[in-house]
Amino acid sequence: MGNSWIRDEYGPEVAELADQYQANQLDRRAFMKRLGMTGVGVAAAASILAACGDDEEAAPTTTAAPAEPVDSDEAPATTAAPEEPAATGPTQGGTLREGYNRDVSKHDPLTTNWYDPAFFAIYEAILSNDPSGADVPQFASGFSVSDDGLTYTFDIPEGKLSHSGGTIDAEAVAEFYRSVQAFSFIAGLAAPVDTYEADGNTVIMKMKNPWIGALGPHKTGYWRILNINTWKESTLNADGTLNPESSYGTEFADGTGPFTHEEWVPGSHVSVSRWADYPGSNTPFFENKGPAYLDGIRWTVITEEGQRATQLENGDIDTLINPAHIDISRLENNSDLTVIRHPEWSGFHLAMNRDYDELFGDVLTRQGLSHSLDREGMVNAILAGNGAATYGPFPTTDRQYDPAVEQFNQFDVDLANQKLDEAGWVMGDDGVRVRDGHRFEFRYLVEDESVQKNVAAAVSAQFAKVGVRANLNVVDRGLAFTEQSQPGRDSVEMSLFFWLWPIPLDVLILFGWSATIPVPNFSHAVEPRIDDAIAAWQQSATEAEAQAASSEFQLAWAEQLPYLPIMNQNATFVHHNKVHGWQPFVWNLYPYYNDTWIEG
Amino acid sequence: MSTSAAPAATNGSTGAPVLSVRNLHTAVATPEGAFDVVRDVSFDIQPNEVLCLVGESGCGKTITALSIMRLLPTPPVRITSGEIVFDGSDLTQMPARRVRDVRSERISMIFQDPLTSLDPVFTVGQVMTEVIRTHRDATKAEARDMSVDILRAVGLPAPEERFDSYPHELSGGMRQRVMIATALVLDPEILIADEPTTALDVTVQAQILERLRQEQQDRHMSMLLITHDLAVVASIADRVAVMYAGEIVEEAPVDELFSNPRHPYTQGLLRALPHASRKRRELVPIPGLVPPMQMMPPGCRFAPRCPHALEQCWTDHPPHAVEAGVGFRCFNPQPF
Amino acid sequence: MKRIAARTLYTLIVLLLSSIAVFYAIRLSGGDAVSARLPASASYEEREEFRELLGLNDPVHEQYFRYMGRLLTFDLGKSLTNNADIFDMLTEHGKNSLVLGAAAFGLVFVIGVPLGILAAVRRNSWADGSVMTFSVAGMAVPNFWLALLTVWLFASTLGWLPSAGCCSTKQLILPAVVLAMEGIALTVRMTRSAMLENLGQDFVRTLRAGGLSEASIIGKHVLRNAMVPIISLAGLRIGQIVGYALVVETIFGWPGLGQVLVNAVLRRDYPVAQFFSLVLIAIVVLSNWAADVGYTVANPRLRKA
Amino acid sequence: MTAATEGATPAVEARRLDWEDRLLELEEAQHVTRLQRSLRRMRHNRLLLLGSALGVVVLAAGILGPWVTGGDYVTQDFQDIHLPPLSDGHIFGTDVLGRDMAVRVFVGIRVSLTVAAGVTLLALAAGIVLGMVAGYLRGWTDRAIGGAVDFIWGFPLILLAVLFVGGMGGGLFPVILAVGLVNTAAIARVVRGEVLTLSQREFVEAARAGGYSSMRIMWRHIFPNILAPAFVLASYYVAVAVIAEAALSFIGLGAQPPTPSLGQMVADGRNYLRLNHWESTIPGIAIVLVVLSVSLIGDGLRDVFDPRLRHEAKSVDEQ
Repeated sequence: MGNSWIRDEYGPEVAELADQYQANQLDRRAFMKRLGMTGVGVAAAASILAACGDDEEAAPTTTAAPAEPVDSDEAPATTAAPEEPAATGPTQGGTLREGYNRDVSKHDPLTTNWYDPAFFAIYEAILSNDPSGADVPQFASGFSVSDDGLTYTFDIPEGKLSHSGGTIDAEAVAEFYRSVQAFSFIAGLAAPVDTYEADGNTVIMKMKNPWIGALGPHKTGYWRILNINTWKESTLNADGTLNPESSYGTEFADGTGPFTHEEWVPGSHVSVSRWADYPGSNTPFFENKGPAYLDGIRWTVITEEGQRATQLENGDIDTLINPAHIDISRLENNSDLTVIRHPEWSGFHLAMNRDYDELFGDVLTRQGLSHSLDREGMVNAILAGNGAATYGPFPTTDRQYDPAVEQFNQFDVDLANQKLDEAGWVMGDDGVRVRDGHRFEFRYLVEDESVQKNVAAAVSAQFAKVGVRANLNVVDRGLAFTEQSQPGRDSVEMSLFFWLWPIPLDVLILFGWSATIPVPNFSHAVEPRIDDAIAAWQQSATEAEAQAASSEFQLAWAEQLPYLPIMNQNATFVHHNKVHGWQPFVWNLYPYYNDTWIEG
Repeated sequence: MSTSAAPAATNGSTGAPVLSVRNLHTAVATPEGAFDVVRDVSFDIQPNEVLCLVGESGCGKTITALSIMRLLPTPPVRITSGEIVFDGSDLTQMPARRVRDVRSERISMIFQDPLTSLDPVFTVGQVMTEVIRTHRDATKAEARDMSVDILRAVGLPAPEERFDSYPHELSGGMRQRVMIATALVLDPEILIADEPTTALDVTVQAQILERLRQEQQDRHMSMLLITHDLAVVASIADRVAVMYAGEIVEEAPVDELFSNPRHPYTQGLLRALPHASRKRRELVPIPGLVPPMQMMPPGCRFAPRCPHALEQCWTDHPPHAVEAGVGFRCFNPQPF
Repeated sequence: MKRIAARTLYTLIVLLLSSIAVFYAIRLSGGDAVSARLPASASYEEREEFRELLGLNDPVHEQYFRYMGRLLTFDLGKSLTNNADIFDMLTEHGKNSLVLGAAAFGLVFVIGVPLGILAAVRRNSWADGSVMTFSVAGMAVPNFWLALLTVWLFASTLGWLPSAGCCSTKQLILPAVVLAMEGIALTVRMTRSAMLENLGQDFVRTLRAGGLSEASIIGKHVLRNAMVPIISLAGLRIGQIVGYALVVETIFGWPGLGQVLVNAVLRRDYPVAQFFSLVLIAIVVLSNWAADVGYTVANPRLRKA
Repeated sequence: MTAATEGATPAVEARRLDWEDRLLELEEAQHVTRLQRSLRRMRHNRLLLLGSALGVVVLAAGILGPWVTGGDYVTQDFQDIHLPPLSDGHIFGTDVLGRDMAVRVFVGIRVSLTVAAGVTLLALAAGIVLGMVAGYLRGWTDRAIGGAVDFIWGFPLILLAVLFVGGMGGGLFPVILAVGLVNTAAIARVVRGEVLTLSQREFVEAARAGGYSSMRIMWRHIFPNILAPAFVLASYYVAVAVIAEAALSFIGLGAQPPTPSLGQMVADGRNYLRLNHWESTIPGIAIVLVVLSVSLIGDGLRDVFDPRLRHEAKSVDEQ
């Protein structure tokens, strides 16, 4: 194991512990305990833990070896078959057929609901994360931050074009970012950013306050650069309002990535084809600096869980994002395939609408509910071990994860009953608790997707054991949003919320903030401690400040429970061994396709 | 006297018969066992002769005719013994392929109900053409000419148009003419007509019968006419065979039968006829019912209904006796 | 002429009533595609604004008349979910559905009719027994389960056929067979009983008396008579295939009209759901009409009626 | 029969009388009521017997099964998941959450049968009323009801159910309504036809001539005569209801979890087909058995009671 930087930083003792942890000889709690004995602080311990989760972090080289994911205490060791070096060099041509587990989304960064893998082929962001998680240039050729943390400068190379032939210079990029601020529904993610201005060949981003998280949103799909002129032409009405009948992102897209939008059929597939005039990439970890090797890529939506692995095994697709949990071990035993797992990618949280304060108004009740949940049992049963129980808002792999949250929310049915009794809930004759004439019975909304339905069924059965009746109501995703996002008691009492994001704090703030009621703070929870922690985080100029704010955020969340954390699941990527250069890293949501080629 | 005696030579003709039925037994299988519906039936059809088979419904007339044509619904009905000799060969032993060559080409048959007996989804011409071309090497045009000629011959108005008509576009009488035409188009030696006029209007009945008689004479054809109507018999038959409960009880030239019936059943039938001399055309019904298949009397099958039954009639089966050229099965024939 | 006019009028009324029923039914439970169209973080006000923009807050009858007005000018509108042009969706998905539907419909008759004839001609033989057993089983096995079993056997275990997808011949086989199965089972039974009924008719005896071969009598005359009820039920078969296509297309990931419709109903994508419902209803109504015409052609007794 | 006795000897006369007695005996032996004839045909109808036997098994599973096993379909055991059938304490194994499959299948059968019963009662009641009203009143009423019935009958069932369930939200009630509506149309069509035929029959004509009111004629003369065909048809459409409920639950539009519906269990189990196919195959087999039993019974009853098919049923008996 190459944890050389840990050895350099913390000494051989810590490095050996890290090795043992990675070799699965220590579980996480034992590891954290021993780290504490060596005198390593909590924040540092978390970063070591996070580093152990990813070899790339541990060995920040630029080799394109696949990431070896972290071992949490619940997740079994993941094996990524080492990629055989191809006998010949990259070959040109072919269409990559990729299976994707969710529906595909509209290819407009500014107005899309969600972004699918095609965003990584069609568009470039200003920066990206390299395999070690470091910020590296992508569309920009370089960048710098002022010492006061208030000014970010991005160098824009000359002569960059969009797919339609439009010039993408510094002014075009700045104007694009201003449009994000004006039109993107998700602009709030970068609230501390004040202005974007062009200055010669640079884009200057001015901050309202120094903020450690400033670059984060700019690497996501929503800030991926497009030709703002063609976008405006199609998407804006004469009065500057959004035209919902725009064909941008549905019929055409105008990015700067190595592939051009070809076809988008929701519920079915997306296809892109090589942009022959792609001027090349500034991204250091891409080996291929010119146009893509592939002729095109086609992503097929495979919502039937059981079919995904089968299609890959039968050769109907070449690569796959997220097979069914149950199929992963079988795929790992297939010598034609390589499985790459990223730990605790996304998670399940239970929103409790606090406008029903007779049910969820007091913290004792919420804690009682939380203690009734056997999270580790659910990870093993529902995720087949491909995930980890969570006791706070973050996945344990996050750099800022604070293990102190684990003092809360442990599975203990006696404690659960005790807390509910204390809260004044009296067990009724029919096994349902009652308080002040209110039965503890409510509607529990869940999205129509098999894993989420299993989680919801498991949760409601466990609630039943402590005298709480949660009546499941399964609905389509879009409808679930509607029912969750109404003001006050127009929203449903309880809903399962599935969180898809690998960088939690950036976004989780939106879900626990009093400023975002009712959307997306589906719990309608006003928690002053959480609000304060968010404010502190958005003001934090250093790692230490950020860690402190983040810890407070996590502890407040774990104790006050605006949501019940349940578990996080791993992300799994599988490719056929004839596919080369297809490398999903834990820091980026999807693989890039610049280096991808197909043998034979 | 043996029951398998040959029928008497009952008319003047000395030539060989065109068709000879000998001791025919035809049985139906039921859950209670097999029963003879035609029992020990024998008769000859002479060239150029009209033989009428008479009897009440269910007496086995139609089954006899279908046995000759080998058109029995098998299973459950099948020939159990006997022979049907036509042109030197036994039709009962003939392979199905050769029977098909005989049908229509040499022995034709027409049926009772002209509405249901014609294929509703093909035109008159399509079926006639197919029948002709199955047996003869004819072009479609030739077959059409043949068909139109015969349709005209049987008295169908506007035969060219009718050729392209569907059965439902024709009246009952026209349909029966079509059936006759189809049966005659190949100039068969024998025509079997199973109650050809029962389903028709009274006015049409006479026309059809006249047409049949005409054709039979013109073509020097033999005809087996099945009917329950003695008036029809009187108007057309040369010879008559009377059937009762699956057996032929009396066989005689038509005049002899009407003037001097031997068998009590025949006498009963004749008494049941409306008579011009009687004032109110009153009918004298034959008392009793035909015995059910399961309970055929061991002796004479007519004994339970016979006013002249003897002790012997209840115990012994009467053989086929011949007296003055008339065959009958009766121990105690009475003068009429 | 009168009959055709009455029939057309009836069809129009059916379509009109359907459009109203469908329009209201889809809106009954509330909710709309706006949530799917806007990001999770969109505010309540932003959602309302968007709804206002799309006219979704107007009274339903106003929305209905506006929609029908546009429909009459062949302006099919666009999807709420993805803004796709509904006409384009129709051509794209309609083509796929047509291929699948035609394949299934073809299988129903190519397999069902000969098996039914076989069973009728060899009545009470082992062949009849196996065909009828197959037919009973074919009707008792729900098609979604059959779909799973065939995928499990032919795709997962044997690896002979792809488990899903569109639109190669190999990918067509499983969904077409599954979609056709119940129709085959029913057609077998119907063909058998129609053949038996006609084999017992008097005209068969007449044809036999005419010396025709059994091949011609059964293969031509009896079959043609038996086709009358079979054709008249073919229209209902189409209706059934259209209905089951909703399930089968979803399972096999076949991007046809059924899949689009199910997704649109679930997402509350009103323009898509109502238009595609109407399309499917129109297909059913028209196929019933076509069956009626076919029935008339096959049955000369009705031709001049 | 006395006409034939003139001049007969006493011995012959005795034989004749004896013969007549035997004839009467035979006739009496053969004289059976319609019901007896139907029952006899039922006994001879092997499919009906098979269906009834199967129906008893299915009913027992749906009624006694939950009762014997306690019917707790919610309890889960995360330690014992995906157990194959015949495991300790779980004869049908367990599912992804470690729930007992046997209990879930039994309760699922009960759900299936409940939906089928609801659909059938609805369809029978509404179908008979609509059919009778249309068939008896004729005119505009008939045309309006007939048009509506034709419209619904030609509508693809699954599409109608998808719209209904989509409109009313998931659950069993909209499924019952949607399927019930289609089956109502099927029954109303037949009832209407029967009423039209019956209205021409002598006894109705006579009743009408006798000045009885329409209500009385409908109730006393027509209603009893359409019950049999309506019930036979309804039994035939029970299978349709079972399959439709299963299909809708399969695509997530029927019963809500954790209420076990067989279609939903097949859907849940499909992800584990390769690991433990029983989770999908056992509920699938249960659906087939339920459908098979009700459709065999329905087919059998139709053979027995439907006069148009009597001919065929009879000749099958003769073989």
